[in-house]
Amino acid sequence: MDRVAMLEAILFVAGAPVDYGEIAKMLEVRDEEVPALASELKDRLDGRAAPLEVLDSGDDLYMVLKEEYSDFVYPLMRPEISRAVLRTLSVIAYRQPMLQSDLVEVRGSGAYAHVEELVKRGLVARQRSGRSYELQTTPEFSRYFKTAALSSVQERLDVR
Amino acid sequence: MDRVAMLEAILFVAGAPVDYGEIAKMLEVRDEEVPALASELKDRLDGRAAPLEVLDSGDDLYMVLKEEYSDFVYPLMRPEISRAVLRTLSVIAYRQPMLQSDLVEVRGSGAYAHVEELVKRGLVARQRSGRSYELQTTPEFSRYFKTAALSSVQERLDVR
Amino acid sequence: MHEEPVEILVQLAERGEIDPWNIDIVDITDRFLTELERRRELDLRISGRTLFFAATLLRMKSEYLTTDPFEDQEEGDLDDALEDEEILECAADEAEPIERLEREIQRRIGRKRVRRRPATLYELITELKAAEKEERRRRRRRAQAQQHEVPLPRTSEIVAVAHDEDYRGAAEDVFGCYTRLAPAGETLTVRVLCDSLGKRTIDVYIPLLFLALEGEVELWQEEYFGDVYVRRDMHGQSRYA
Repeated sequence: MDRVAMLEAILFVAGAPVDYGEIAKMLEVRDEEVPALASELKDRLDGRAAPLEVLDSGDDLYMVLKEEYSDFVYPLMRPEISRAVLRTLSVIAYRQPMLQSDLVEVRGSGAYAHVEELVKRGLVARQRSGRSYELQTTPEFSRYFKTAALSSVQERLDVR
Repeated sequence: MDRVAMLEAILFVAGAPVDYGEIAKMLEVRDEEVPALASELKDRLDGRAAPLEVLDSGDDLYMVLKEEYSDFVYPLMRPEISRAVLRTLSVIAYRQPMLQSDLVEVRGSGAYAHVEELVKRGLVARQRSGRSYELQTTPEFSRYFKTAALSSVQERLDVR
Repeated sequence: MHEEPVEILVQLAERGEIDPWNIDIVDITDRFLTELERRRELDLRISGRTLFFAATLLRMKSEYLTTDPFEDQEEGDLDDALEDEEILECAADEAEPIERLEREIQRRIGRKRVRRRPATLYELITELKAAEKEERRRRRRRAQAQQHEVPLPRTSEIVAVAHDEDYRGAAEDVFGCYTRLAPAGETLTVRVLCDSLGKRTIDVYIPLLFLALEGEVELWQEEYFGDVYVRRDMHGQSRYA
Protein backbone atom coordinates (compact mmCIF):
# COMPACT_ATOMS: atom_id res chain seq x y z
CA MET A 1 0.00 0.00 0.00
CA ASP A 2 0.99 3.61 -0.63
CA ARG A 3 2.89 4.77 2.47
CA VAL A 4 2.11 8.44 1.96
CA ALA A 5 -1.62 7.70 1.84
CA MET A 6 -1.19 5.47 4.88
CA LEU A 7 0.40 8.39 6.69
CA GLU A 8 -2.53 10.60 5.69
CA ALA A 9 -4.94 7.97 6.99
CA ILE A 10 -3.18 7.92 10.35
CA LEU A 11 -3.18 11.71 10.65
CA PHE A 12 -6.80 11.92 9.50
CA VAL A 13 -8.06 9.77 12.33
CA ALA A 14 -5.61 10.94 15.00
CA GLY A 15 -7.19 14.24 16.04
CA ALA A 16 -3.95 15.22 17.80
CA PRO A 17 -0.24 15.38 17.00
CA VAL A 18 1.27 11.91 16.48
CA ASP A 19 4.89 11.09 17.43
CA TYR A 20 7.42 10.15 14.78
CA GLY A 21 8.06 6.92 16.68
CA GLU A 22 4.44 5.88 16.63
CA ILE A 23 4.10 6.68 12.94
CA ALA A 24 7.30 4.79 12.10
CA LYS A 25 6.00 1.73 13.95
CA MET A 26 2.66 1.78 12.17
CA LEU A 27 4.21 2.31 8.74
CA GLU A 28 7.03 -0.14 9.44
CA VAL A 29 9.71 2.36 8.49
CA ARG A 30 12.57 3.91 10.47
CA ASP A 31 11.98 7.15 12.42
CA GLU A 32 14.34 9.00 10.08
CA GLU A 33 12.12 8.23 7.10
CA VAL A 34 9.07 9.99 8.59
CA PRO A 35 9.98 13.62 7.66
CA ALA A 36 10.41 12.67 3.99
CA LEU A 37 7.02 11.00 3.94
CA ALA A 38 5.51 14.04 5.65
CA SER A 39 6.99 16.36 3.08
CA GLU A 40 5.67 14.20 0.27
CA LEU A 41 2.21 14.31 1.85
CA LYS A 42 2.44 18.11 2.06
CA ASP A 43 3.22 18.24 -1.66
CA ARG A 44 0.25 16.04 -2.48
CA LEU A 45 -2.11 18.15 -0.38
CA ASP A 46 -0.88 21.33 -2.05
CA GLY A 47 -1.07 19.69 -5.46
CA ARG A 48 -4.77 19.11 -5.24
CA ALA A 49 -5.59 22.34 -3.38
CA ALA A 50 -6.64 20.54 -0.22
CA PRO A 51 -7.73 22.67 2.75
CA LEU A 52 -5.40 20.57 4.90
CA GLU A 53 -1.90 21.19 6.08
CA VAL A 54 0.66 18.99 7.84
CA LEU A 55 2.52 20.62 10.74
CA ASP A 56 5.91 19.04 11.41
CA SER A 57 7.47 19.91 14.78
CA GLY A 58 10.51 17.70 14.32
CA ASP A 59 9.05 15.25 16.87
CA ASP A 60 5.53 14.79 15.70
CA LEU A 61 3.12 15.44 12.86
CA TYR A 62 -0.29 17.05 13.05
CA MET A 63 -2.80 17.48 10.23
CA VAL A 64 -5.00 20.56 10.58
CA LEU A 65 -7.09 22.87 8.44
CA LYS A 66 -5.16 25.62 6.70
CA GLU A 67 -5.69 28.92 8.44
CA GLU A 68 -8.06 30.46 5.91
CA TYR A 69 -10.27 27.38 6.01
CA SER A 70 -10.29 27.16 9.79
CA ASP A 71 -11.42 30.79 9.92
CA PHE A 72 -14.28 29.84 7.66
CA VAL A 73 -15.30 26.51 9.18
CA TYR A 74 -14.98 26.82 12.94
CA PRO A 75 -17.32 29.75 13.49
CA LEU A 76 -19.97 27.89 11.45
CA MET A 77 -19.46 24.45 12.91
CA ARG A 78 -19.99 25.73 16.43
CA PRO A 79 -16.83 24.73 18.17
CA GLU A 80 -17.16 23.20 21.60
CA ILE A 81 -15.28 26.12 23.07
CA SER A 82 -17.17 29.41 22.84
CA ARG A 83 -15.56 32.46 21.36
CA ALA A 84 -15.40 34.18 24.77
CA VAL A 85 -13.65 31.22 26.43
CA LEU A 86 -11.25 31.01 23.51
CA ARG A 87 -10.34 34.66 23.93
CA THR A 88 -9.70 34.15 27.66
CA LEU A 89 -7.48 31.18 26.83
CA SER A 90 -5.56 33.27 24.31
CA VAL A 91 -4.94 36.00 26.87
CA ILE A 92 -3.67 33.47 29.42
CA ALA A 93 -1.45 31.80 26.81
CA TYR A 94 -0.06 35.15 25.74
CA ARG A 95 0.62 36.58 29.17
CA GLN A 96 1.42 33.48 31.17
CA PRO A 97 2.15 33.08 33.98
CA MET A 98 -0.69 35.40 34.87
CA LEU A 99 -2.64 36.20 38.02
CA GLN A 100 -6.36 35.45 37.89
CA SER A 101 -7.02 38.91 39.29
CA ASP A 102 -5.17 40.46 36.35
CA LEU A 103 -7.13 38.30 33.95
CA VAL A 104 -10.43 39.48 35.42
CA GLU A 105 -9.25 43.03 34.98
CA VAL A 106 -8.80 42.40 31.27
CA ARG A 107 -11.65 40.00 30.54
CA GLY A 108 -14.30 40.96 33.08
CA SER A 109 -15.93 38.82 35.77
CA GLY A 110 -17.08 36.22 33.23
CA ALA A 111 -13.45 35.10 33.23
CA TYR A 112 -13.97 33.17 36.49
CA ALA A 113 -16.32 30.77 34.70
CA HIS A 114 -14.02 30.62 31.67
CA VAL A 115 -11.06 29.62 33.84
CA GLU A 116 -13.22 27.00 35.52
CA GLU A 117 -14.04 25.50 32.09
CA LEU A 118 -10.44 25.67 30.86
CA VAL A 119 -9.12 23.98 34.01
CA LYS A 120 -11.71 21.25 33.61
CA ARG A 121 -10.64 20.72 30.00
CA GLY A 122 -7.03 20.38 31.12
CA LEU A 123 -5.91 23.36 29.04
CA VAL A 124 -5.09 25.72 31.93
CA ALA A 125 -3.43 25.02 35.29
CA ARG A 126 -4.36 27.11 38.36
CA GLN A 127 -2.14 27.41 41.37
CA ARG A 128 -2.69 29.46 44.49
CA SER A 129 -0.44 32.47 44.68
CA GLY A 130 -0.96 34.79 47.63
CA ARG A 131 -4.49 36.11 47.50
CA SER A 132 -5.16 35.14 43.91
CA TYR A 133 -4.33 32.26 41.56
CA GLU A 134 -1.54 32.01 39.09
CA LEU A 135 -2.67 30.73 35.72
CA GLN A 136 -0.75 29.09 32.93
CA THR A 137 -1.38 26.70 30.10
CA THR A 138 -0.79 22.98 30.64
CA PRO A 139 1.55 20.55 28.85
CA GLU A 140 -1.63 19.12 27.30
CA PHE A 141 -2.26 22.53 25.73
CA SER A 142 1.36 22.85 24.58
CA ARG A 143 1.08 19.50 22.86
CA TYR A 144 -1.00 21.16 20.19
CA PHE A 145 1.49 23.98 19.78
CA LYS A 146 4.81 22.24 19.47
CA THR A 147 4.65 22.86 15.77
CA ALA A 148 3.71 26.52 15.95
CA ALA A 149 5.85 28.88 13.91
CA LEU A 150 4.38 32.07 15.26
CA SER A 151 7.50 34.14 15.97
CA SER A 152 6.75 36.40 18.94
CA VAL A 153 3.65 34.49 19.89
CA GLN A 154 5.67 31.31 19.92
CA GLU A 155 8.14 32.83 22.37
CA ARG A 156 5.31 33.65 24.71
CA LEU A 157 4.09 30.08 24.52
CA ASP A 158 7.57 28.78 25.29
CA VAL A 159 7.62 30.55 28.64
CA ARG A 160 7.13 27.40 30.60
CA MET B 1 -12.45 30.67 -1.93
CA ASP B 2 -12.49 27.28 -3.60
CA ARG B 3 -15.89 25.73 -2.80
CA VAL B 4 -14.73 22.16 -3.22
CA ALA B 5 -11.91 22.71 -0.71
CA MET B 6 -14.41 24.44 1.58
CA LEU B 7 -16.60 21.36 1.37
CA GLU B 8 -13.63 19.17 2.25
CA ALA B 9 -12.85 21.43 5.21
CA ILE B 10 -16.42 21.08 6.49
CA LEU B 11 -16.41 17.29 6.16
CA PHE B 12 -12.95 17.06 7.73
CA VAL B 13 -14.04 18.94 10.84
CA ALA B 14 -17.47 17.33 11.12
CA GLY B 15 -16.25 13.73 11.46
CA ALA B 16 -19.89 12.69 10.95
CA PRO B 17 -22.44 12.87 8.14
CA VAL B 18 -23.50 16.45 7.33
CA ASP B 19 -26.90 17.29 5.77
CA TYR B 20 -27.10 18.74 2.28
CA GLY B 21 -29.04 21.66 3.73
CA GLU B 22 -26.37 22.52 6.26
CA ILE B 23 -23.62 22.27 3.66
CA ALA B 24 -25.55 24.43 1.22
CA LYS B 25 -26.05 27.09 3.89
CA MET B 26 -22.36 27.17 4.80
CA LEU B 27 -21.20 27.25 1.19
CA GLU B 28 -23.95 29.67 0.20
CA VAL B 29 -25.14 27.50 -2.66
CA ARG B 30 -28.47 25.82 -3.35
CA ASP B 31 -29.11 22.26 -2.03
CA GLU B 32 -29.18 20.95 -5.60
CA GLU B 33 -25.61 22.03 -6.16
CA VAL B 34 -24.24 19.93 -3.33
CA PRO B 35 -24.04 16.57 -5.17
CA ALA B 36 -21.98 18.11 -7.98
CA LEU B 37 -19.53 19.59 -5.48
CA ALA B 38 -19.36 16.23 -3.71
CA SER B 39 -18.59 14.46 -6.92
CA GLU B 40 -15.86 16.97 -7.75
CA LEU B 41 -14.36 16.43 -4.29
CA LYS B 42 -14.41 12.68 -4.94
CA ASP B 43 -12.46 13.20 -8.15
CA ARG B 44 -9.89 15.33 -6.40
CA LEU B 45 -9.41 12.81 -3.63
CA ASP B 46 -8.93 10.06 -6.21
CA GLY B 47 -6.59 12.27 -8.20
CA ARG B 48 -4.12 12.63 -5.40
CA ALA B 49 -4.50 9.03 -4.21
CA ALA B 50 -5.99 10.14 -0.91
CA PRO B 51 -7.04 7.45 1.56
CA LEU B 52 -10.36 9.30 1.91
CA GLU B 53 -13.69 8.85 0.24
CA VAL B 54 -16.96 10.77 0.29
CA LEU B 55 -20.12 8.80 0.97
CA ASP B 56 -23.19 10.43 -0.51
CA SER B 57 -26.50 9.12 0.84
CA GLY B 58 -28.61 11.50 -1.20
CA ASP B 59 -29.39 13.49 1.98
CA ASP B 60 -26.00 13.95 3.52
CA LEU B 61 -22.27 13.62 2.90
CA TYR B 62 -19.74 11.80 5.04
CA MET B 63 -15.97 11.75 4.53
CA VAL B 64 -14.40 8.52 5.75
CA LEU B 65 -11.30 6.43 5.22
CA LYS B 66 -11.42 4.09 2.23
CA GLU B 67 -11.93 0.54 3.31
CA GLU B 68 -8.41 -0.71 2.63
CA TYR B 69 -6.99 2.12 4.72
CA SER B 70 -9.51 1.69 7.47
CA ASP B 71 -8.50 -1.96 7.65
CA PHE B 72 -4.99 -0.71 8.29
CA VAL B 73 -5.72 2.13 10.71
CA TYR B 74 -8.86 1.02 12.51
CA PRO B 75 -7.33 -1.80 14.52
CA LEU B 76 -5.47 1.02 16.24
CA MET B 77 -8.67 2.88 17.11
CA ARG B 78 -11.69 2.31 19.26
CA PRO B 79 -15.05 1.80 17.52
CA GLU B 80 -17.70 4.44 18.03
CA ILE B 81 -20.27 1.87 19.12
CA SER B 82 -19.32 -0.02 22.26
CA ARG B 83 -19.18 -3.80 22.17
CA ALA B 84 -22.15 -4.21 24.47
CA VAL B 85 -24.34 -1.98 22.30
CA LEU B 86 -23.09 -3.71 19.17
CA ARG B 87 -24.00 -7.05 20.68
CA THR B 88 -27.53 -5.84 21.32
CA LEU B 89 -27.70 -4.53 17.76
CA SER B 90 -26.56 -7.90 16.42
CA VAL B 91 -29.34 -9.68 18.29
CA ILE B 92 -31.95 -7.25 16.94
CA ALA B 93 -30.57 -7.58 13.39
CA TYR B 94 -30.67 -11.34 13.57
CA ARG B 95 -34.10 -11.78 15.16
CA GLN B 96 -35.94 -8.82 13.72
CA PRO B 97 -38.72 -7.89 14.01
CA MET B 98 -38.26 -8.48 17.72
CA LEU B 99 -40.13 -7.37 20.84
CA GLN B 100 -38.15 -5.19 23.20
CA SER B 101 -39.33 -7.41 26.06
CA ASP B 102 -37.78 -10.45 24.35
CA LEU B 103 -34.60 -8.51 23.79
CA VAL B 104 -34.34 -7.64 27.48
CA GLU B 105 -34.82 -11.30 28.29
CA VAL B 106 -31.79 -12.13 26.17
CA ARG B 107 -29.55 -9.13 26.81
CA GLY B 108 -30.55 -8.07 30.31
CA SER B 109 -31.96 -4.75 31.46
CA GLY B 110 -28.98 -2.79 30.10
CA ALA B 111 -30.62 -3.31 26.71
CA TYR B 112 -33.05 -0.42 27.32
CA ALA B 113 -30.17 2.08 27.21
CA HIS B 114 -28.63 0.28 24.23
CA VAL B 115 -31.90 0.54 22.26
CA GLU B 116 -32.07 4.23 23.19
CA GLU B 117 -28.61 4.78 21.72
CA LEU B 118 -29.31 2.71 18.62
CA VAL B 119 -32.56 4.55 17.93
CA LYS B 120 -30.75 7.87 18.32
CA ARG B 121 -28.10 6.73 15.86
CA GLY B 122 -30.85 5.80 13.44
CA LEU B 123 -29.74 2.16 13.27
CA VAL B 124 -32.86 0.73 14.93
CA ALA B 125 -36.53 1.66 14.59
CA ARG B 126 -38.88 1.22 17.53
CA GLN B 127 -42.62 0.90 17.18
CA ARG B 128 -45.17 0.38 19.91
CA SER B 129 -46.66 -3.10 19.85
CA GLY B 130 -49.11 -3.93 22.63
CA ARG B 131 -47.40 -3.47 25.95
CA SER B 132 -43.88 -3.58 24.48
CA TYR B 133 -42.06 -2.19 21.46
CA GLU B 134 -41.26 -3.91 18.22
CA LEU B 135 -37.67 -3.38 17.13
CA GLN B 136 -36.06 -3.67 13.74
CA THR B 137 -33.07 -2.31 11.91
CA THR B 138 -33.39 0.67 9.57
CA PRO B 139 -32.11 1.25 6.03
CA GLU B 140 -29.41 3.34 7.72
CA PHE B 141 -28.25 0.09 9.34
CA SER B 142 -27.46 -1.49 5.99
CA ARG B 143 -25.80 1.69 4.82
CA TYR B 144 -23.69 1.83 7.96
CA PHE B 145 -22.42 -1.67 7.50
CA LYS B 146 -22.08 -1.04 3.78
CA THR B 147 -24.30 -3.86 2.69
CA ALA B 148 -26.72 -3.29 -0.12
CA ALA B 149 -29.71 -5.37 0.87
CA LEU B 150 -30.90 -6.28 4.32
CA SER B 151 -31.46 -9.83 3.14
CA SER B 152 -27.79 -10.23 2.37
CA VAL B 153 -26.95 -8.99 5.84
CA GLN B 154 -29.31 -11.62 7.14
CA GLU B 155 -27.46 -14.27 5.17
CA ARG B 156 -24.10 -13.13 6.39
CA LEU B 157 -25.38 -12.96 9.92
CA ASP B 158 -26.73 -16.47 9.61
CA VAL B 159 -23.90 -18.07 11.49
CA ARG B 160 -25.88 -20.87 13.02
CA MET C 1 -8.44 56.68 62.46
CA HIS C 2 -6.75 53.40 61.56
CA GLU C 3 -8.72 51.14 59.25
CA GLU C 4 -9.06 47.56 60.38
CA PRO C 5 -7.70 44.83 58.09
CA VAL C 6 -11.06 43.21 57.46
CA GLU C 7 -12.64 46.53 56.59
CA ILE C 8 -9.87 47.14 54.08
CA LEU C 9 -10.57 43.77 52.49
CA VAL C 10 -14.25 44.54 52.18
CA GLN C 11 -13.52 47.85 50.52
CA LEU C 12 -11.10 46.18 48.12
CA ALA C 13 -13.67 43.55 47.21
CA GLU C 14 -16.43 46.14 46.75
CA ARG C 15 -14.19 48.08 44.41
CA GLY C 16 -13.52 44.86 42.50
CA GLU C 17 -9.84 44.97 43.28
CA ILE C 18 -9.74 41.51 44.79
CA ASP C 19 -11.69 38.40 44.19
CA PRO C 20 -13.77 37.48 47.25
CA TRP C 21 -13.52 33.88 46.03
CA ASN C 22 -9.88 33.85 47.00
CA ILE C 23 -10.17 35.22 50.54
CA ASP C 24 -9.80 32.78 53.39
CA ILE C 25 -12.15 34.48 55.81
CA VAL C 26 -11.50 32.07 58.68
CA ASP C 27 -7.80 32.61 58.40
CA ILE C 28 -8.10 36.38 58.25
CA THR C 29 -10.50 36.52 61.18
CA ASP C 30 -8.26 34.27 63.27
CA ARG C 31 -5.23 36.36 62.51
CA PHE C 32 -7.09 39.49 63.37
CA LEU C 33 -8.28 38.11 66.73
CA THR C 34 -4.81 36.82 67.56
CA GLU C 35 -3.38 40.22 66.83
CA LEU C 36 -5.97 41.86 69.10
CA GLU C 37 -5.29 39.41 71.89
CA ARG C 38 -1.59 39.97 71.58
CA ARG C 39 -2.16 43.62 72.12
CA ARG C 40 -4.46 42.89 75.03
CA GLU C 41 -6.93 45.29 73.53
CA LEU C 42 -9.85 42.89 73.24
CA ASP C 43 -13.02 44.95 73.21
CA LEU C 44 -16.57 43.89 72.34
CA ARG C 45 -17.16 46.71 69.92
CA ILE C 46 -14.19 45.79 67.77
CA SER C 47 -15.10 42.12 67.93
CA GLY C 48 -18.56 42.96 66.69
CA ARG C 49 -17.14 44.89 63.79
CA THR C 50 -14.86 42.01 62.93
CA LEU C 51 -17.81 39.63 62.81
CA PHE C 52 -19.80 42.12 60.78
CA PHE C 53 -17.04 42.38 58.14
CA ALA C 54 -16.53 38.62 58.13
CA ALA C 55 -20.27 38.15 57.60
CA THR C 56 -20.23 40.68 54.77
CA LEU C 57 -17.41 38.85 53.07
CA LEU C 58 -19.19 35.55 53.54
CA ARG C 59 -22.32 36.98 51.94
CA MET C 60 -20.32 38.27 49.00
CA LYS C 61 -18.72 34.90 48.57
CA SER C 62 -22.03 33.05 48.76
CA GLU C 63 -23.55 35.44 46.24
CA TYR C 64 -20.69 34.67 43.90
CA LEU C 65 -21.11 30.94 44.45
CA THR C 66 -24.86 30.92 43.88
CA THR C 67 -24.72 32.91 40.65
CA ASP C 68 -26.14 30.70 37.92
CA PRO C 69 -23.17 30.11 35.62
CA PHE C 70 -25.48 29.54 32.64
CA GLU C 71 -27.17 32.86 33.12
CA ASP C 72 -23.70 34.34 33.06
CA GLN C 73 -22.79 32.45 29.91
CA GLU C 74 -25.85 33.52 27.97
CA GLU C 75 -25.11 37.09 28.81
CA GLY C 76 -21.50 36.39 28.03
CA ASP C 77 -22.34 35.27 24.51
CA LEU C 78 -24.30 38.43 23.88
CA ASP C 79 -21.48 40.43 25.36
CA ASP C 80 -18.85 38.78 23.23
CA ALA C 81 -18.60 41.64 20.80
CA LEU C 82 -18.51 44.15 23.63
CA GLU C 83 -15.82 42.23 25.44
CA ASP C 84 -13.77 42.04 22.29
CA GLU C 85 -13.97 45.79 21.86
CA GLU C 86 -13.08 46.17 25.50
CA ILE C 87 -9.95 44.15 25.08
CA LEU C 88 -8.92 46.27 22.12
CA GLU C 89 -9.24 49.34 24.27
CA CYS C 90 -7.49 47.81 27.25
CA ALA C 91 -4.45 46.54 25.49
CA ALA C 92 -4.17 47.97 22.04
CA ASP C 93 -0.57 46.84 21.68
CA GLU C 94 -1.50 43.26 22.56
CA ALA C 95 -4.76 42.98 20.67
CA GLU C 96 -3.26 41.93 17.37
CA PRO C 97 -0.97 39.11 18.58
CA ILE C 98 -3.70 37.84 20.91
CA GLU C 99 -6.14 37.72 18.04
CA ARG C 100 -3.66 35.80 15.95
CA LEU C 101 -3.06 33.46 18.85
CA GLU C 102 -6.79 32.96 19.28
CA ARG C 103 -7.17 31.88 15.65
CA GLU C 104 -4.24 29.52 15.95
CA ILE C 105 -5.64 28.00 19.15
CA GLN C 106 -9.00 27.49 17.51
CA ARG C 107 -7.41 25.81 14.51
CA ARG C 108 -5.60 23.31 16.68
CA ILE C 109 -7.97 22.76 19.57
CA GLY C 110 -10.94 22.70 17.20
CA ARG C 111 -9.30 19.79 15.45
CA LYS C 112 -9.26 17.98 18.74
CA ARG C 113 -12.04 15.58 18.18
CA VAL C 114 -10.85 12.08 18.51
CA ARG C 115 -12.32 10.31 15.58
CA ARG C 116 -13.90 7.03 16.41
CA ARG C 117 -14.07 4.52 13.66
CA PRO C 118 -17.40 3.05 12.59
CA ALA C 119 -18.11 -0.47 13.73
CA THR C 120 -17.62 -3.14 11.08
CA LEU C 121 -19.86 -5.93 9.87
CA TYR C 122 -17.23 -8.39 11.06
CA GLU C 123 -17.52 -7.03 14.58
CA LEU C 124 -21.29 -7.22 14.39
CA ILE C 125 -21.06 -10.90 13.49
CA THR C 126 -18.51 -11.54 16.22
CA GLU C 127 -20.86 -9.95 18.73
CA LEU C 128 -23.75 -12.02 17.47
CA LYS C 129 -21.76 -15.18 18.11
CA ALA C 130 -20.91 -13.91 21.56
CA ALA C 131 -24.57 -13.09 22.18
CA GLU C 132 -25.59 -16.60 21.29
CA LYS C 133 -23.02 -18.11 23.60
CA GLU C 134 -24.19 -15.79 26.34
CA GLU C 135 -27.76 -16.82 25.81
CA ARG C 136 -26.91 -20.51 25.92
CA ARG C 137 -25.11 -19.97 29.20
CA ARG C 138 -28.11 -18.12 30.54
CA ARG C 139 -30.47 -20.90 29.47
CA ARG C 140 -28.22 -23.49 31.01
CA ARG C 141 -28.17 -21.61 34.28
CA ARG C 142 -31.93 -21.28 34.18
CA ALA C 143 -32.30 -24.96 33.33
CA GLN C 144 -30.06 -25.92 36.21
CA ALA C 145 -31.99 -23.68 38.57
CA GLN C 146 -35.27 -25.23 37.42
CA GLN C 147 -33.95 -28.72 37.71
CA HIS C 148 -34.05 -28.28 41.44
CA GLU C 149 -37.79 -27.81 41.24
CA VAL C 150 -38.26 -30.89 39.09
CA PRO C 151 -38.47 -34.09 41.21
CA LEU C 152 -35.25 -33.84 43.15
CA PRO C 153 -33.11 -36.94 43.34
CA ARG C 154 -32.58 -37.97 46.92
CA THR C 155 -29.03 -37.77 48.21
CA SER C 156 -28.96 -41.49 48.78
CA GLU C 157 -29.77 -42.05 45.11
CA ILE C 158 -26.97 -39.79 43.95
CA VAL C 159 -24.52 -41.50 46.25
CA ALA C 160 -25.78 -44.85 45.02
CA VAL C 161 -25.21 -43.88 41.41
CA ALA C 162 -21.75 -42.49 42.11
CA HIS C 163 -20.79 -45.61 44.04
CA ASP C 164 -22.51 -48.40 42.20
CA GLU C 165 -21.04 -47.67 38.84
CA ASP C 166 -18.29 -45.10 38.76
CA TYR C 167 -19.76 -41.90 37.37
CA ARG C 168 -17.31 -41.77 34.46
CA GLY C 169 -18.45 -45.18 33.30
CA ALA C 170 -22.08 -44.10 33.55
CA ALA C 171 -21.31 -40.86 31.70
CA GLU C 172 -19.59 -42.83 28.93
CA ASP C 173 -22.65 -45.04 28.54
CA VAL C 174 -25.04 -42.10 28.35
CA PHE C 175 -22.78 -40.13 26.01
CA GLY C 176 -22.35 -43.18 23.79
CA CYS C 177 -26.11 -43.56 23.58
CA TYR C 178 -26.50 -39.86 22.79
CA THR C 179 -23.96 -39.96 19.93
CA ARG C 180 -25.65 -43.03 18.46
CA LEU C 181 -29.05 -41.32 18.44
CA ALA C 182 -27.74 -37.87 17.50
CA PRO C 183 -24.53 -38.26 15.52
CA ALA C 184 -24.62 -34.65 14.32
CA GLY C 185 -25.20 -33.18 17.77
CA GLU C 186 -28.97 -32.85 17.40
CA THR C 187 -31.22 -32.01 20.31
CA LEU C 188 -32.76 -34.94 22.18
CA THR C 189 -34.93 -35.24 25.22
CA VAL C 190 -33.72 -37.02 28.34
CA ARG C 191 -36.80 -39.20 28.05
CA VAL C 192 -35.60 -40.59 24.70
CA LEU C 193 -32.21 -41.45 26.22
CA CYS C 194 -33.89 -43.21 29.16
CA ASP C 195 -36.09 -45.24 26.86
CA SER C 196 -33.15 -46.20 24.68
CA LEU C 197 -30.93 -47.20 27.60
CA GLY C 198 -33.77 -48.75 29.54
CA LYS C 199 -32.71 -46.84 32.64
CA ARG C 200 -34.50 -44.72 35.21
CA THR C 201 -34.47 -40.93 34.71
CA ILE C 202 -32.20 -40.51 37.69
CA ASP C 203 -29.65 -42.97 36.28
CA VAL C 204 -29.43 -40.97 33.05
CA TYR C 205 -29.89 -37.51 34.41
CA ILE C 206 -27.04 -37.60 36.95
CA PRO C 207 -24.44 -38.68 34.36
CA LEU C 208 -25.80 -35.95 32.08
CA LEU C 209 -25.20 -33.39 34.81
CA PHE C 210 -21.61 -34.57 35.02
CA LEU C 211 -21.30 -34.27 31.23
CA ALA C 212 -22.80 -30.79 31.29
CA LEU C 213 -20.39 -29.81 34.04
CA GLU C 214 -17.51 -30.96 31.88
CA GLY C 215 -18.83 -28.98 28.92
CA GLU C 216 -19.70 -32.04 26.81
CA VAL C 217 -23.41 -31.40 26.55
CA GLU C 218 -25.90 -28.66 27.23
CA LEU C 219 -28.99 -29.30 29.27
CA TRP C 220 -32.04 -27.11 29.36
CA GLN C 221 -35.71 -27.10 29.97
CA GLU C 222 -38.20 -24.84 28.24
CA GLU C 223 -41.05 -25.05 30.68
CA TYR C 224 -41.62 -26.12 34.25
CA PHE C 225 -42.02 -29.89 34.55
CA GLY C 226 -41.52 -30.12 30.78
CA ASP C 227 -39.00 -32.19 28.88
CA VAL C 228 -35.31 -31.75 29.63
CA TYR C 229 -33.33 -31.32 26.40
CA VAL C 230 -29.81 -32.49 25.69
CA ARG C 231 -27.53 -31.22 22.97
CA ARG C 232 -23.87 -31.72 22.30
CA ASP C 233 -21.87 -28.62 23.25
CA MET C 234 -19.99 -27.95 20.01
CA HIS C 235 -17.66 -25.58 21.76
CA GLY C 236 -16.59 -28.14 24.29
CA GLN C 237 -13.67 -30.42 23.52
CA SER C 238 -14.97 -33.88 23.88
CA ARG C 239 -13.00 -36.39 25.81
CA TYR C 240 -15.49 -39.11 25.01
CA ALA C 241 -15.88 -38.70 21.26
